[in-house]
Amino acid sequence: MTVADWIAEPTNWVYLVLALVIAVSALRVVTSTNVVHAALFLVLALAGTAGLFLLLSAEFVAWVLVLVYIGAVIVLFLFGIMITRAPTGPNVEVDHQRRAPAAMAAFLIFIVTAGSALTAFGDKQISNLGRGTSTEVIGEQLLQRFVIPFEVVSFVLLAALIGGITLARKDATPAEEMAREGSDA
Amino acid sequence: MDHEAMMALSEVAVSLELETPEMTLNIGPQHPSTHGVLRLVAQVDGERVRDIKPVIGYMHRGYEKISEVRTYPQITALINRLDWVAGYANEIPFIVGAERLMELEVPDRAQYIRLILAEMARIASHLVFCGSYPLELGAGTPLFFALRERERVLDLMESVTGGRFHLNFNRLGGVKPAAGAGSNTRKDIQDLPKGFYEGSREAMGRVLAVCDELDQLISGNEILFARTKGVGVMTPEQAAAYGVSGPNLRGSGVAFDLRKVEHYLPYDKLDFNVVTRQAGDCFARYEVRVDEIRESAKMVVQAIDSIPSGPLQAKVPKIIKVPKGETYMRAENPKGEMGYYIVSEGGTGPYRLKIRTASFSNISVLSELMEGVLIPDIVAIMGSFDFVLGEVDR
Amino acid sequence: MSFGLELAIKLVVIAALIPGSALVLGYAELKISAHMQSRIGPYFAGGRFGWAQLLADGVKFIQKEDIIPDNADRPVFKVAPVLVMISTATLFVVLPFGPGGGFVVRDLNLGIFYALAISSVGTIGILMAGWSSGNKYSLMGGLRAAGQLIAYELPLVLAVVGVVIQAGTMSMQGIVEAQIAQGWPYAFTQFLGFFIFLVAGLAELSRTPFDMPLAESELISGYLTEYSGFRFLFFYLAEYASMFALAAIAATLFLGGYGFWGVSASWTGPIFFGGKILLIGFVIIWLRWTFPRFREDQLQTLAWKWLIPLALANIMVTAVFKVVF
Amino acid sequence: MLLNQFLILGALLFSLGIYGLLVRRNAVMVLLSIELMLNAVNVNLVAFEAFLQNANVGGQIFAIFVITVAAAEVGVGLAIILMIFRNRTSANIDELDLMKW
Amino acid sequence: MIKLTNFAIAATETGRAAQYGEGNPFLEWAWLIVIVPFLAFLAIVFFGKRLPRRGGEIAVGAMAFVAVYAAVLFIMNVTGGVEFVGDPVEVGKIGTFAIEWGWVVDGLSSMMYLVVGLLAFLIFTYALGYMEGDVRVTWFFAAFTLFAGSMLLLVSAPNLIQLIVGWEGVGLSSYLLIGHYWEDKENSSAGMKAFYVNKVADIGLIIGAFVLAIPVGSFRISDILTAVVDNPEAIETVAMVGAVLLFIGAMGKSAQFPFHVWLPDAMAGPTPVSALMHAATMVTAGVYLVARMFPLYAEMAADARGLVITIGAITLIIAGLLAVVQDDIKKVLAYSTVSQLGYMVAALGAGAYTAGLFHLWTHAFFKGLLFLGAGSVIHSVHSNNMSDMGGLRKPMPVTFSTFVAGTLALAGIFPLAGFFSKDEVLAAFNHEGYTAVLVIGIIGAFITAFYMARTVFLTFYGTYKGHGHPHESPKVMTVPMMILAGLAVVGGWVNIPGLYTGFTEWVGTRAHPIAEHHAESFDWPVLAIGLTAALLGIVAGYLLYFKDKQTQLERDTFRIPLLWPLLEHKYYLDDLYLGGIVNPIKGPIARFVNWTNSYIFDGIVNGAGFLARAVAGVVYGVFDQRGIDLALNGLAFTTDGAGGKTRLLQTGKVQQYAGATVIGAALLVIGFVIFR
Amino acid sequence: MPSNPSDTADLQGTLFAYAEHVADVLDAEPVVVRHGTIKAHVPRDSWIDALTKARDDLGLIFFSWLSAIDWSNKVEVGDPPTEEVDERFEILCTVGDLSEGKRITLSTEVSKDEPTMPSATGVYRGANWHERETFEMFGIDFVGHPDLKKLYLVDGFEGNPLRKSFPLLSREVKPWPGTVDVEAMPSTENPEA
Repeated sequence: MTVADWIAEPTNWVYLVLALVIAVSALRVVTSTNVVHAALFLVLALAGTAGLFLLLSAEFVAWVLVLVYIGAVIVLFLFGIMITRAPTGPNVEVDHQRRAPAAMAAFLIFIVTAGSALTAFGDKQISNLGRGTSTEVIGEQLLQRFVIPFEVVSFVLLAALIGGITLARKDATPAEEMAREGSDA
Repeated sequence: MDHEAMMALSEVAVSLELETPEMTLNIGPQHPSTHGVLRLVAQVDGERVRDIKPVIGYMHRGYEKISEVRTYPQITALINRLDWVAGYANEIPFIVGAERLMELEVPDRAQYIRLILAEMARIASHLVFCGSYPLELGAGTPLFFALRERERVLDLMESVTGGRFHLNFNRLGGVKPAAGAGSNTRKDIQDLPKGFYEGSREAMGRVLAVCDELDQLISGNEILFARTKGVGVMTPEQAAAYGVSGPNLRGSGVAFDLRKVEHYLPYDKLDFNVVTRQAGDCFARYEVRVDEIRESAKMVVQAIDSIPSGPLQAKVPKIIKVPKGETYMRAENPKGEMGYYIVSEGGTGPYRLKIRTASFSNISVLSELMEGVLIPDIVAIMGSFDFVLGEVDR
Repeated sequence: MSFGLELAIKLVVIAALIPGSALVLGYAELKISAHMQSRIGPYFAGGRFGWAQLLADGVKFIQKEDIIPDNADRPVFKVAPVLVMISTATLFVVLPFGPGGGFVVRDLNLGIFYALAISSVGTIGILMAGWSSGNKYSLMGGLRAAGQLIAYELPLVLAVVGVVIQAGTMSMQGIVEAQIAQGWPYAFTQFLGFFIFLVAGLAELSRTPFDMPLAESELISGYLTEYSGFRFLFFYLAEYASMFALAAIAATLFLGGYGFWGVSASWTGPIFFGGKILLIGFVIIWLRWTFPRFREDQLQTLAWKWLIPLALANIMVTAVFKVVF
Repeated sequence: MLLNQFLILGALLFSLGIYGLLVRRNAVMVLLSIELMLNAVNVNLVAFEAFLQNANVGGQIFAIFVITVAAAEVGVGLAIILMIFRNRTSANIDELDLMKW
Repeated sequence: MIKLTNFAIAATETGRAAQYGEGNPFLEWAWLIVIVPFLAFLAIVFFGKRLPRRGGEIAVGAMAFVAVYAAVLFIMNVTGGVEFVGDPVEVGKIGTFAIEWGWVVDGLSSMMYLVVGLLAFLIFTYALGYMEGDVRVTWFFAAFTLFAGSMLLLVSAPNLIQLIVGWEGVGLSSYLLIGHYWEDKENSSAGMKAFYVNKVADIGLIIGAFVLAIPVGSFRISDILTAVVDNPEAIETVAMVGAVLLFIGAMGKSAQFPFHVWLPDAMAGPTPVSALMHAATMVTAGVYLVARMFPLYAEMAADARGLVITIGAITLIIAGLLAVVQDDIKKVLAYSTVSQLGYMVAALGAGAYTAGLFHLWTHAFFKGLLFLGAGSVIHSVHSNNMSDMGGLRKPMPVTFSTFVAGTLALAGIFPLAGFFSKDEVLAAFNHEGYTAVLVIGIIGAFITAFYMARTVFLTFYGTYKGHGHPHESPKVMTVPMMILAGLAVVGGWVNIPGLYTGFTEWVGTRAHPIAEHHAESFDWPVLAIGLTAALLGIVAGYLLYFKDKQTQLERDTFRIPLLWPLLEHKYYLDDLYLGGIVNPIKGPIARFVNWTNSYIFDGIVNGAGFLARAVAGVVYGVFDQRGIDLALNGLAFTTDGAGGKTRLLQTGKVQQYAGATVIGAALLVIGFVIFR
Repeated sequence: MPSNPSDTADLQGTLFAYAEHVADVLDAEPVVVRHGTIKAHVPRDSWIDALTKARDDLGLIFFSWLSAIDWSNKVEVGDPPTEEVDERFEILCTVGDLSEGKRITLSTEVSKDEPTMPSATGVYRGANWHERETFEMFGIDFVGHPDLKKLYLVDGFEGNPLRKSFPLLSREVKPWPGTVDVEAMPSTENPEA
């Protein structure tokens, strides 16, 4: 497949735009110096990903991504950031000094994964996308073939719920807290 | 409060506050629910209030000092501005106190007129509360219902005195004669305007009706219960220790009303109940006020029915000099006990005038009640005390 | 008519409908609240009945100076109202105003799911607004809003699940058609779901009695405190437009949408639909001017202890009925 | 569309996530990077699903699982961060080295 | 010998009409007996707190239902004989083994239903009064109901799995109840002890169940027993092992030596718990198990019976001796229970099926009664110790009279219940030729009478030594005691050799491959000796604890030099367990870890350091003067640096670890690609 | 008491009887009844003692107010006293009951040279703000007050406004025009007024 062929496909234009958005915002997620900005860029990256999923006619997953990821997870993130009042100013050092080794490791991973993908799949095409995946099929498969993982995931969620509450809840009364702070100081 | 807190207020920058887990929240002095320029400095942990300090003084006008260079009639005009929601009621204890020093005998008719106006002022004040308190809790409509009837009451007061808020209608030894009235007027002719009795009866009927409307609209509302019942509970002991008086005190179950015990206007000739509620919470204070409106409306009608005719003014010299002496006179005002300690050295003005206002004592208890509540409860508790900053700061 | 042209026309109509619906509901709110409070309400603007009041307000908002606080995080501050507006506007895509392809921009297979997913994005805009204003009241308002919206998204979604189970489809038109085929709207069978949907919807709209994020007597105006001018106008429009959208979704899901006791002619569709939307809009306004607001913890209690269990029970019962009958 | 164009995007996202994971000091930002990596996985799963056109749509279903688990992970992760923050008034991950020698 | 065609076999042999119960609604619905307590448990847990008696009424109601239903079943059994197995419900499968839930109504189980239901009802009623005002009364009744329900589940089991489930349920709820007052460390550790000891024994039960079930191919007791009778060679090889293992389980629950140590400690629980545990539920489970599997012991594993009877005899005597030295009134009764269980187990071991069960039956009544009486006393004087009691005859007449009735019944005085059952056990020993055991049994009878007399005299006679004013307990407590006292008197009259032997038939409808000897009349010599021993015991108690005023004050002036300390320390068994088993295991592990740490690891490190220093010293000495400082320092620097750097690898920083992992993984993949 | 003295002969009687009771309980000297107000003088040293007795023995649990009077012959504002007075601060505190409307005003004196008082916050918690106000207005130091700082005035404010020696500054610049009621308006000398 030549580049010209590739360009000729209109969906690839859409892909290109989305991929650009995703890549740039992902880059900003890991480079932005402000936590809130990083989280908001993640929203953008996720929204782009949802677009990709629509492109791959995985509608249900796309909207699940929006509903759960953007609607809940990121909100939770922002909530957590604002509640902990973690340093959000731009002057705060949010990165280590060891950027170079980290970048090297990341690059290595990229080479490995991208390289293996390239060697393994060459120019395999994704085609026959017209049909889309009906939600019915997903529902049926979810509750038949994949019912065990489904249950496992629900238990994980339940455990996470309980664990989250247990961890985050404050047990000490203000007086006790005061005493603790005093002894720390 | 101090310079630092002011700085903190101006530095709304969230980022600078981030290192502390607790946040200082400045409520006021410019805030919709502080009834003026009260400022609350709250240490909050999320929505939970750890510590709260009321800061006052933003409209301190030095009335006590000014009074030392004023004559008694001038002071009467001045003190109308203390509790501006019920301006007329502020005059009563001062005037009565000064009359006691002068040992003046005030004509009965003047006393009745004072009583009618004082009760109307109470109705007007309580109606403002009954409208604005739900508003602070988020319900906008009752305000309009309450203010609609308050207008009627204010109209009546205007027809008698010519003023709506700051009436300045009392004179030492009586009340101001209506324009053109002589000293010996007959009932229904000159001293009170034409149609005042009928108008009052009708207005009081409407006031009673609006109380029922308020009950239907808001007093039985589950959300109002949830917001006010059990919130900001004040014990009678707390109330007494802080000098909390008036409807707030009666909301804590103490049946104490200066109108019954202080013998300053012909209240003993009227039939009325002292309204109390046992709970001591915000809802009790609200309910007490609604019921007091009813009682006052009935009192106005009774007073109109039994008002004697006669002179409006005792004989007083042209330049009033109050004999040497001291007295403390207090009265049951809409906000609670208002009193004046008048020290006279025989001059045209007092040597020293101590103004004891209800709101000042009433809000001093706030920081004790608000410890550990949620931010919305601050508004609920603060609103339920029905204070006016003009009284607090004087 | 070509596909592209049709789509363009639809989009234009929708683009006009968004501010239009906001104006209609906003005006209705002004007038209804006024009459509930023994007032007349807007009277002069536009000559009669003050019909142009909101237009005049809009012009005023646009003319106002655009103030951005010094402490604000400028880009976030600017994007927030746009994001809220987008999440509201995209809701209109799936609203079915009538039967067939002509009365809906795009009848998605996952219509209602799409609507719920998209509407949850607005939360982020609100959090952004609250955080970026650089004001404690705004931040608290934003946090309250986020906590509230997360808490009430669950009962909202769960209430919809009952309808989806009964209709067997997530397509908005499909749900309406299922109600028309059944003969009576789902409000009769899914009355519990309808109730939960309305309550949770009120909370999602942050309207009284769930307006704690804005609570002017506590938090001044919450996350809106620092907004003025046309940015405030965006929030304002978005509020009424999403009120319209929510009423429309409720009408679609529970009141039979464009159908009326089995009638589903294409030209009557928008009329019935509009009528039902206005009916629900009236209820929302009515509640707004009647109730005080809850406290934050009471709100969470209501959601977690009452609405969610009720909604789950509703789903169970519905599913059982679906399987049995 | 090529399969690889999605896979390479996924790889890019994943390695950016790795970079963030390694380089961030703030624990919340580390979590954000992990989300990025999980999202890369989702891209791959859905792309493979579209490529294979399998009848049991396992790719999409597992993408949903990943999203769900990510939600759980964020919940617990944030709770932990909240607790750490409370105890140490810092959310910096490199100050959490109690486990060193 | 009749072939076992079903789990339950025809009862024709007993001369009564077989009633298979098909279609009889009472039998078809007998599962209610098991389910109702569990439903009551749930109801108490969820709604108990809101009720006026905090959930006690639900418990009592449920038990009343069980008691009435059990009585109906029992009467059906008495009048017509009942053999019924409910259609099992398949719950799951382990391989080819079906896990089922079913219920059995036959002679044995209907007797047990009645015992459990009736005693539970009476004791629950009693507990309403006893537990009033307790902080966790709701939870108490919940666990109590669970206790009774588990026992019923166990009794109703037609297969070993269900039996094990009920068995463990009983263990769990006993743990909960013994540790009811968990605020005291002692009480909660008593609960733990009971649990642990039982768990150790349960291992035997569970392995035994599988050992038996695997060759047979089914967990159904009927299948196993059928195989025992029909097809002995199939399980010949495992029968002995299985029987012994099952018996180990039974030893744990029935507190047989050497597993008896938990039972006295279990007195830490509230008295109603002790009463129910000793009278009807927990400790009888082991006896029930042996009885249920009796064909196995009778036919296949006759050698195992030797073990059973030995254990029973040992338990009988040592527990009886221990009871003599106890000061805690409940512990006296507890050891007494252990001793009586020894009788039952020994009787079963001797092949006297009916005698063992008969003793279980009578024992349930009088031991329940004695515990309730003890509870009443404790409730009144607020102490468990007899040294704080005395002279309670006057203030607590009802308690006194009922307690004396129970004492006489336990001592085996004619014509109370214990007389008949103990006599039958002793007669069985005699008949089967276990003379040694017979002698032990007679000595045991003497000891039993002696310590019970001691208890009565110390508690109810003499002068009051406690604080406060003792008072009679409320009606809700005394009425159950009176009912039980009546039963303790008449309970033995159902099996009088020569006159009326109905009990033999009632429980004997099931396992009839056993050719059991039934005496036509009393075994007069044994009877005479046994009764004499009991009377002598009472007389001895009278002399020592009533006549001798000194003992009234000082208690136990007679102390046999060697035996006494042995008994005071409970034969040093607890010490043995702690010192011989727990600590030796605990200690070495700890020591080994410590040793490894301090010698091996430290040694390596220190050795390396020492070596490095030595080398450095040599190097320094030899080369330093030569002026090769540069090289030397370089070397030292490198060593130090390498060590320091290596140490730095463990930074505790997650991200560095993660980075290393990532790079390592990437390198591994690259390596695979290159070198593949 | 109504301003008509004739109505209230028996009221006066009860008032005097109560005043005697107060004098007994508080050990106060003198106790005067004037114009319906009972005023009991107590020495400064037994101030807290008297307040405690008033609260506990007389049952006057309601704390109404606390303030002071600056008795001075040289005044910057208003009229001086008609007679010569001792230079002193008089501390006043009114407490009452919550059933019959009884109230007394306690009074004590404190010298101007060393204006310190024991704080009444230990007896009546509500005295807190009143004492703060008196502190800033008169400069009287309340020993033992938990939080004695300015209540109304800004931090940098100097002087004690309610002292008679404190001039009313605006009046210095421009006399109050309302005095025309009493004496001639000095308009000729000050045309801007």
